Parts: sequence; structure tokens; C-alpha cells
Amino acid sequence: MKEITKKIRKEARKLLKDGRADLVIGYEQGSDEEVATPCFITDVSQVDRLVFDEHCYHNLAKYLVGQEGYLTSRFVAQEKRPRVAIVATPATMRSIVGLIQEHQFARDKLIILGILDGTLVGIEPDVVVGQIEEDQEKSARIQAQVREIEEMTASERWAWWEEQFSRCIRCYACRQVCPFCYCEQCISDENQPQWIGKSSSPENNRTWNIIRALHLVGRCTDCGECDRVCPVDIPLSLLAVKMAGEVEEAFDYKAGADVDAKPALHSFRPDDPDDFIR
Amino acid sequence: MTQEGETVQTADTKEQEDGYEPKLVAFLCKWCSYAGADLAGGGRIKYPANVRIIRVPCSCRIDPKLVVKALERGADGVLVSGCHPGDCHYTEGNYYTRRRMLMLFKLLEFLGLDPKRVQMSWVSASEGPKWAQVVEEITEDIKSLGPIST
Amino acid sequence: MTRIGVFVCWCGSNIASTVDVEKVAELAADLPGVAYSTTYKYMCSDPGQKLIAEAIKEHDLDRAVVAACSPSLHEPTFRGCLENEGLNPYMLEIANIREQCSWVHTDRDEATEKALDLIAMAVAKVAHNAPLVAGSIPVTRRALIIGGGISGIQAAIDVGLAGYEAVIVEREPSIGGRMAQFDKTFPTLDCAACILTPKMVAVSRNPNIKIYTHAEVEEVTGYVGNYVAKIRLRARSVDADKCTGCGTCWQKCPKRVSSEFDQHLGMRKAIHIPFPQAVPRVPVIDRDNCLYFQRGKCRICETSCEVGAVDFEQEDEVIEEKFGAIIVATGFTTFDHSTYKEYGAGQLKDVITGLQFERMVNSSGPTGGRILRPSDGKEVNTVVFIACVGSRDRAKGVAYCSRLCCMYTAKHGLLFKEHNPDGQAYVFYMDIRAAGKNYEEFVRRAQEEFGVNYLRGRVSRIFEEDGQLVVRGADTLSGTQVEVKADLVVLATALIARDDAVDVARMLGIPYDENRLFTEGHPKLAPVETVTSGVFLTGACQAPKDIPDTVATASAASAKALALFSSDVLTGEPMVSCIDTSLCSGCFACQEVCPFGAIEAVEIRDAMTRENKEVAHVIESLCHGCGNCTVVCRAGAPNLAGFSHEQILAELLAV
Amino acid sequence: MEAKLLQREKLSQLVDALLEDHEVVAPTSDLAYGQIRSGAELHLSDNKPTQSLKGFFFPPREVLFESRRTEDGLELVPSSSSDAPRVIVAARPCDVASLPVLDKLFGWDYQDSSYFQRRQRTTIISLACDPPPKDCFCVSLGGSPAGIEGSDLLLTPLRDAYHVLIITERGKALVEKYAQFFEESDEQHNQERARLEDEWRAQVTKEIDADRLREALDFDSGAWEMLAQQCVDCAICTFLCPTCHCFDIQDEGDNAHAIRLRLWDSCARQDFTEMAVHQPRPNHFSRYRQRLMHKFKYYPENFGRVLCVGCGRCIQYCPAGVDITKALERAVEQR
Repeated sequence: MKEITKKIRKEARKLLKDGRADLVIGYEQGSDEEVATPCFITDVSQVDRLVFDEHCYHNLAKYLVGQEGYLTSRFVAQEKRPRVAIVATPATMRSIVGLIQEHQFARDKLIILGILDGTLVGIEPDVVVGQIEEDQEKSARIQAQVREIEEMTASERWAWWEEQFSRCIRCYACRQVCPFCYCEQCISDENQPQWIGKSSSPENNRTWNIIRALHLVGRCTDCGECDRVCPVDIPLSLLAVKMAGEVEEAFDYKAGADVDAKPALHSFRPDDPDDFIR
Repeated sequence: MTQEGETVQTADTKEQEDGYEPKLVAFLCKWCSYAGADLAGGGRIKYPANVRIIRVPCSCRIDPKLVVKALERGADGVLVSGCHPGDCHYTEGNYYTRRRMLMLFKLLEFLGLDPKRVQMSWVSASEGPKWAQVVEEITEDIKSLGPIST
Repeated sequence: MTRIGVFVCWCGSNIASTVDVEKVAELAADLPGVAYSTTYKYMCSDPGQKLIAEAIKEHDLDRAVVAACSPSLHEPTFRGCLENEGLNPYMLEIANIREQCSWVHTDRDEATEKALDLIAMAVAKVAHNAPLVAGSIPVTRRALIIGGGISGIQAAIDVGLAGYEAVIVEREPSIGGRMAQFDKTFPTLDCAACILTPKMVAVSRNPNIKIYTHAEVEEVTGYVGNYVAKIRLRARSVDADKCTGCGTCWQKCPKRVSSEFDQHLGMRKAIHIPFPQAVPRVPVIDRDNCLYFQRGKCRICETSCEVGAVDFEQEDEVIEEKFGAIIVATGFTTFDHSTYKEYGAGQLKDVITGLQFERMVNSSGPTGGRILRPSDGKEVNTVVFIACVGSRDRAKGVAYCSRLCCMYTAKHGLLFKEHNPDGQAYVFYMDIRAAGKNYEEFVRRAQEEFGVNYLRGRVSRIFEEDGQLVVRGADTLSGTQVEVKADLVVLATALIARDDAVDVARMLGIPYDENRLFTEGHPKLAPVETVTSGVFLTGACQAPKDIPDTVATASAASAKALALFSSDVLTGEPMVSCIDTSLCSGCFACQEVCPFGAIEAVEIRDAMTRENKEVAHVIESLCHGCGNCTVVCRAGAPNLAGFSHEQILAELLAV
Repeated sequence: MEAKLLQREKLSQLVDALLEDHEVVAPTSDLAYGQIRSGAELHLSDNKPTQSLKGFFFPPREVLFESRRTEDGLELVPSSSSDAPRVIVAARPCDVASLPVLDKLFGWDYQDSSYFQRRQRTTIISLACDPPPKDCFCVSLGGSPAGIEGSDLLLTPLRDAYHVLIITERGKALVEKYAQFFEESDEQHNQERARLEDEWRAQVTKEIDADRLREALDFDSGAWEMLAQQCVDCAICTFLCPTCHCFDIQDEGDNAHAIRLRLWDSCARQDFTEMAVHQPRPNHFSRYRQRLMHKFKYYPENFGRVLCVGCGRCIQYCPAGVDITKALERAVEQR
């Protein structure tokens, strides 16, 4: 990890000094050693704030897009937007792949200081700043939990999810941390027509969570941020992993794996699965 | 947290008795399935009156959100129907529908909804009898399931 | 608040006998936004429409729901009714309480409840309707005619005569189609070639008509008034500009090939024209059979051609042309009787099809007009004709009646007797369907004047015995089993859709039925239209037709195309998509899924931030209103007029 | 102040007794307080419930009235709220301390009757934080891990029993009514309580200088944009904050039946304060600034105290790891 930090600082310094980047998005230490926090370096003198350790799991792609993303800000004219370099974990890179696929920015607008872990990433980092180990234990745990739910009866599943969703306080933190939730206005904030009841009620919470999951089908790169931040511990990763599996099985498509592919639901094949239709 | 003014819905078990008439919402593309339903009418083919048809230009206009919303608002079942693959008036709309609905159905199933409650069919403009049969069968399916418990 | 009028139609007893229309109208009056509600016996009638007009005035209505038959029938009628009263025609919704309620349900209470629901849904929807105005679309005043049979020829002549350009694309090396293969035509017994060839010459001479033979339409894009077709001009290996049609090449060509035109009863050469009157009179080298192309030697045609027209290097050419309308005249093929094992499954040489008989009996055909047994070339003295082979046979063929077989079988019997007055002709038939001008009389003539023997019944078996065919069948009129020893058996095989009909339908975006026949816009009221505007049907690609009907539909289809060409602009589709740019984040998913390329990227100035942003924009004239963009967009930025988010959701919530 | 002792095992018995004629609310998991139906459901843990107590007084979803379409037109039915007596058990002192802060807002120019009805029907038994979680900074804001503000009784876990501090008449009445559960306290126990509180106070090291902030926070500071960079407008801080109280009025339903609701809202939201043609806080940093300025400048100016009790949830749950105490320091240092 120390090596990675060193390499990041070195690359950041170079980029800022050479004027190839105006902004480096990375991580710095938070209020104590167990907290990392995203940081935004524009000055060579600040480069040594950058760190990388096991607390650096935030998906920094979020900061690139949306109304005020550094690469897409509606408040800043195209030509005045900074040239950005970003410290990217594999999860962040997969999100970047999706965002490029969805035309949020072009590949050449971003310098990627990538950290790899052997998992599939559909993009070449500009610089590989380090190698980490894949958290296989975590993904195995989620997979196991998905299977466990699949094995329940329909009514057990229904009850189980109703219980999970009942806790939702509709804070929308899941949406806010998601790099793919870059809509100008979320459908849940829409009043005319009102697709999703605003208040926390069993029906509204269910509808919100279903629609959110649907909007991420074939796009979600399973960074797990929504699950991590949910203050009421709704296991959103289960939905992400489950649907990613379905997308892969039905359409042979993996989000974040190919920057040139059309997203799964923006395309079709005449021989797509048909046997579920009468 | 329990809040004042909140109503907790419980399944109306009484409804599950013989008199239960499920509410079925069907979204039909106007070129094929809606015309097929018209043809069933023209042929005076009888089928259960539980279905309420919403006409859309193409099955690709059927937003999965509409299906979710229909269920939220008390529909016991939802049917999505369009032209057979390759027959879409807009050449490829139904292929997109097929992908979207498969994903919606998989998600809903994972969340515990019985797969019989949300179904999809290809009914062409010449398949009046098929339309009647599809409605007949889905109505039966849902009757056997009873109302969704919330 | 809206002022909605609800008009419930009885449709005589069609609706009123199953739905309590009065009760429905009474309850509908209480629906939110409804200002007036009433019933009438026939809402679509003049007095019915007048009633709506009066109500709009009297109750100051701003929109209407008509609860009646399917919108596919009278939506335009009632829209017109609104328009006459100064309302926008799109402030209307139809509640389909006939086809989808009264006709399919029997319980009066259930049907009444459902009818009210359907009306409530329509009321909820119409409350969100907005006035729509159609844009205009430029029209390319040229017609693409796919198929150069009598159908396509007639259509081209009609379009050409009206002064507009027509382009015939024909797959075969010559135009002429099936009719060119026929000998005589019923009921007049005109020689087919005698009445067809003048028309073929007429199209080839008309400066407004362009003919591409040995060519196929590969792709069609665009929309009414603005189609773009990719046409593959397959290599003829002969330069049409140089060729004089002298015929030396095909006389000299050493390679003989079974003739498709003669239904494999005769031979042609590898370089050939399909029949003597071919238009254009330019041969084609059949590369699969040409000695030069197969073995690299020969070149006799090349050396014998005085004008040097033979060009072995010629390649396929793909051209793109613009058209305003497309007339589909792709015709039919005949049923393959190999599934009829009892008729020899196509293995008995002396069992032939009606089309083969046409070639045989034709004086320029393979036998020079003599009726001979294919097996041994002997004179035929007894012939048996079997009607309905493949037709009206749900098990092995098609369910429908092919309409022409009764007539051409009578013609064949008659022609046979004309050739061989001493010979015997038998016809096994199920029913005689001879509806048409002078048709019944023609059949009678064959029976009475020419002595063709008609036996009502099915043939159960044909087999060979002592070098002759034995036809065993029932004569249901006399109730006896009959066996006829015949020299030749002619099967009246069904007329069916061409093998690649489905590909054509998909290319054009038109529907087809379970028999792969193309579906007309309406079975009664739009017989030559399709649901795709600007694409018209003529001839047997829609259903089996005889020549007069084919010519009639060709003229009808061309009249439809000409109506399109009567103005250089068209009224566009008002129900198109429109993007709320404030909601658009420029992901262009809508562009990716639009089947019509109707979405472009534009730069706009954001109202709040005053900075430019790139967003999606709908090109209205290209939009067909399918709604795919409205669903793929997660923010709901695109909305479809007539089927908006608000409208559909309101309809759903009213269920 | 008068004090009693409550044997540890008797707490759940007391809850069971209270349940006979009260609703009882207590921590039910690490996630939230909830209504419990037996003393056994009490969830006592070192972790502060993720969600604060405020929802029991200012519900996240509150029906104001219903409308129904009847034959005679539209009928409006005002919602009614319960006035059954309620006891909150084992509330965190900071959560309870937020209530007097909220009283000022809900009792300001308009008396929020449903809020005060809920305050009125509720007796609060707090439980001191042993030990105080690491992100807390209550002490610097006048609170304490064993603070008493807002509580009727305060339980402090001693080695062998709960020390019960009787703070209000209401608390006293409860102790008298359920006298069988309580024992007299003595000087030794009282001293132990005081000593523990001192110990815990010393463990709370994060701090905020509210007086300085009130003076120094500057709307026009150039630091806001930089400070707001990490924030993703997730609104978790405002939803979990015991003092954040912004709400939105929304309608749900259709023509036939609809409800008007008061819902929690958040100044972090993009559409907060958005009006038909104008959004006074159009961008991210202006929303971020509003949250801090409101808490530490405007509210103190209006009501004489900060809109914060130092519970530390906004630090603990911030997805970006932002520490409000540090952010405020930088806001005044770097302006």
C-alpha cells in the first residue's frame, strides 16, 4: 500500500507539474487513521496529502459526472472544465467504462491512475499505480446470500424483502453515491407524473427500490457503494449481484467489461431468450 | 418506526374464497396484440372479464415502471403483449421489450413475486383465439394464487 | 378543470345487449372532469356525430371520450367530428367497449362494470391529452415496385402514365412473372403472351419507368415519402448497353440446363433469356452452370458476340435510390406436393402440376404445345385433373381456398379436349368455386361443350400399374369408388406465399399472416394498404388472385401511391416523441435504441446555469412514435405525444 | 437532585410493567429505536442507534389530511394523532437533548400541535453512554454522555445497578408509581455516578467551538466550494441528525383518494428550495454551506442555541468520511 501511495504521489506531481492535469482526484486520510476521504488536489504543494490504503473504497467516478461532476458540470463551460486525473480502483474503473459507454465523457478527457486486482476491467489505465488483492471473501459471501434467497419460497422471499425495504427512510444516499445516478432529475423527485410515492411506506419503498434496481440493470458495475452507505443496512448489493448475473446469463454481457459495447438494455439480439414468453 | 396516520395493509383473506375475481392489467401494442384482441372480439370468442387493456403504440412503449406501478396499485397480475419477434411495426421495438421484461420478471421473482403474476405474450393481429386463451390462462393462474399479500 | 363529454354507443344491440349503456353513461357522468355524458344507438352515424357536435357546443366541452367499437375503426370519424366543432382532433379517446367488452363477455353485470372501467380509464387519459398538430414531410415522388409480374407491370404503367417515376425491381432476368408462363387465360381463352407482351413493351418504352431485372431490393430504410432502398443489381455477365439481343450467344452456348421457366420440363442454355419475349432482351449467364465460370474454359459466347457484350468480370452493383412509396408485387409460388405421399410425393414422373401443364400446352413451350407424357414422351389420351392439392387442407397444406384452381383446371380440361378431342379428361373436385364474371359459364362450357368429366370427390391414391397411372378416388355423387387409368395426372396445387416472403415483410416492416401472406391495412376497407404508410400491396402476395383482380389491385395500389404524390409535402405523424432537455443528461440511450435514426445531438443553453450542454433532440419527421426512447430514458426526458407518461399512468391509475 | 437505584435485571421488568398502560419505545437494534412489546426486546448496546429519536416526535411521514371523492364532492378528513401515554426507555442523552432544541422551532411563530401533543404524551428515561462512541462531540456543545437535558429520568450504569437520577416532576411521578422496582441510592453510588460522568466526558475529545463559529462563519467565504468537494449530497447526515427538521409537503394518491403528507426533507437535495422559475441554492456548495450556516449561525441567531447536539452520527455515517468538526475548523480558518 505504501508503494501505491508513493507511486500515486509521484504520478500526480508529474501530471500537475507538466500541466497535463489540472486536478487529481484521489484519497487522503480522514479524521483518523481508520477513515479515508476523497481529496481533490490542484496544486503540486498539496500532492503529499494523497494516500492509498485499505480504507480507500469510495467510488471516485461519482465525482466525474452529474450536474456538478468535474467532467460534466452544467455550471462550467466545456472548455473551462479541468483536465482530470483520477486514482481508480478496479470498481471505479468499471464505472468509468460504463460512463464512457453512456457518453458522459470521452476516454481522452480523463487520466486514469489505475489500481488493479486481477478482475476484469474494460479499460486500460494510463498508468498502473499498483496492484491489490481482490476481496474474494466478500463476493463469495454476497453470492452465497443471493443463493440463499433464491432457495426460499416465493412468499418467504417476499416477506424477507418487505422487511428489508420497510427500513428504507428514503434518504436516497444509495442514489447519491452511485456514479450511474447522474440524471438531471431523478424520477423519484418527479411530481408530474409521480411514479414513486415520496414517503416511506411499504408500497412506496418497494416501488422505489425496484425502479432503482431496474435503472441499474446492465449498467451497475457492483462497486457496492449503495450497500455500504445505506444507513439502515438494506442489502442492496444482493440486487446488484443478482441482476448482474441475470444480465450475463441472458445477454452474455458484463457491465464495465467492454468500453466499446452497447449497454445491455440499449441493444438486443434477435435470438435473445424467448422461452419466458407465451 | 410506527408513525401516526400510517395504515398497515393486510391481505384480505376473505377475498381468497371462491368469489375472488383478480384484477388483470394488460398493456398491448396497437398493431399486433390490440388488433388480435379486436379480432377475438370480431370472432365473439369469450374470455374472462378480469382484464383491463391499455393500448400503446408498441410494446417498447411499455415502461417496466408501469408494470411495477400496476402491481403497487393493486393489480393482481400484469400482462405485456406485443408482436412476434421480427414482426414489429417499428421493426425492432419488441426486441427491446423482451430484454426489459425478462430483467423485470427476474427481479420481481427474486423479490418474491410469483412469476405467474407478470407475464408476457406475443399475440399477432391474426391470433384472436390465442389472445382469448392467454387471458383465460392468466386469469386462472392468478385466481389460483389469490391476491398479493402486502 | 377539464370539460369532458362521454358518448356511449349502443352499436344497435352489439353493445347494448351486453352492456347496460344507460347505467354506464349515468355513472360516467360522475367521473372527475366529466361535464356531460349520454348514449346513442349508433354514435358513428350522421345523427350520432351531430349529437356529439351539439353536445360540444351546448356543454362547452373541451375533449371527448367515445365508448364504442375499436379505435381502429372509428377513431378518425370521431376525430373529424371534434375538428368540425373547432376542437383539436386529438382531444379524443376511444373506450373500446365492443370488441374488447360486449363481444367477448356474456355476463351483463361483468361487462357493464368493465365498460365503466374502460371509460374511466379513457376519461383519466383524455384529461391529459393535449392538442397535437402534425408537421409536414417532403415527398419523393417516385414509386418503387418490387416484382415485375403483371401486377408490378400494371402498377408501373399507371404510375408512369400519371407522370411520375416508377422503378420495377425484378429478381428474374426478365419481367413478366407468372403470367408469362401461362398459355391461355380464363374465361376468354386469350393467349396470355398476347395480352401480356404489349404491356411489357409499354413499360420498357415509358420514359418514366425504369426496370432493374436480375436485381433485388436488399434493404429499405426511411418512412413514407422518404424511403431509401438499397438495390442489388446482380451481375448478368452481359453488358446490357452493348447487347443487341441477337441471340447468337445462347444459340452457340454448349451447356444445357433444366429450364426454371419451363418448370423443368425443358432445357435452356447457361447463357439465356428465360423466354423468347423477355424484356429486356438481354441474356444472363447462369454462373453456376457456365463452363467458363465452373471450369475456366469455353468462352464461346464471348467469342461469338459481335458487339463484345459478354463481360465475365462484371460484378454485382448495389445502388441506393429514394422513393416516396413502395408497391409490393412479389406474387406467389405454388405448393410443393411432395408432402402428398398418396399422390406419389412428387416421384411419379407423369404426375405434374398445373403450372407445368401450362408450359406443356403452350406452343412455345418445351413440347411445342403437344401434350406428352414426361416419362416417355408418348401422346396423352386420358388425363386426370385433381383440384385442391394443398388448398383447403389444414393437415398438409393451407387452410384457405386458392381461388383460381377451379378455373384453371376447367381451362386445362378444355384445352386438353381442344388438343385431343378424342381423349378423356377427368376432374376430381371438392366444390366448384367459379365466382366471377363469366366464370360459371366457362366451367359449364368445359363440362357440357367439351365433355370434361367432373367427379365430385377426393383422390385417395395414385399409383403406377403397367406403365400407366391408376387414379383411385371416390365419386361422392354416385357414392362409388372409381379408378381411372390415366396417362397424365395434373395437380391443381395451391397458390402460396413465396419462400422469402417473411424476409420481405421484415424488410418493409409490414405484418404477415399465419400463411406468410402480407396483411392488408384493413381486410375490407384498406385492401391494398398496409399498416406502414406508403407501402402498398398488389396481387397474390396478399392472397391468391386471378389476373383481373391482380390488375385491379395494381391500379388500386398505384392510385394510392399517386395520391401520395399529389402533393410535394405530406402531413406528418403528430404522435411523435419530444425531449424535455432540462431532464436530458446526454447519455444518448434514446439515440441508440431509436429504430429510425430520429434522434440527433444538439447543443442547448441550460436555463439555470446558462452554460451549453449537449442533449438529445427528436427529428420529428423521422419519428414514427414507437416510444422506445421514452422507456429507455431513466429520467423520462423523452415523452410521446398521444401516449405520454402522464396519459398512460393516469389510465393505469384509473383501473 | 433526588436519585434512586434500579437493579440491572429489573429494567426489563420495569418495561413490562410500563407496557401495561404505556406505549414503550426503546432501542430495538443498532439501527433504530422502535416500539417494543416486552422488556426482553430492549436492545442495549455500545452503539448508538443509527437513527435518532426525532421521528417519534417529528415523523418522517406524517399524514396531514386525506381527501376522498364522494358523491357529494371532495371530502377532507383531517388526520388524528394518538394521545396515549408513552415512555421512551434507554434514550441516548444527545437524542433527548435535541428535543428542547426542536421545541424552539416547532413552538416558534406557529405552534405545531401534533409535535407538542407527542412531546406531551411522552416520558423519557435516558441511559448514559458507557462508553461514549468515538465520533461524539456533545461535551463541547454543553451536553454530556450523561446529560440530563430533556430527560425525565437518567439511568447511569454503575458497576452493580443503574443509578436513577430524577430530573423532573414527571420522572418523579413515574418512579413513585413504579416504586417497587426502585431502591434508595446512597452517597457512594451518587459519587460513583459523578465520577463516571467525568470519566466519560474526558473521553469525548472531538469538539466544536460554537461561539467562535457563530462569529466567524462567513457566507461569502471562498472556502465553501473547497469544503463541499467531498460531499455527494447524500443527505444521510440530515436524515440521521436528531436536530435537522426540514420538511416537505407532498401529495400521494389519485382522484378518488389522496393524502397530504409532511415528509422529512433535506437541504442537501438538489430540488430543495427549488421554485418554479428560480433556485436560490442552485449548486452543491451553496447547499452544503446552508447546512453548516443554519446549524451554527442562523439557528443560534434566531433561537440562542446551535442546531446540533454533538451526537456524531454525521461523522460516523458520512459516505465520504467527512468530519464536521474538522470541516467547520477549516471553514473559519481558510476563509
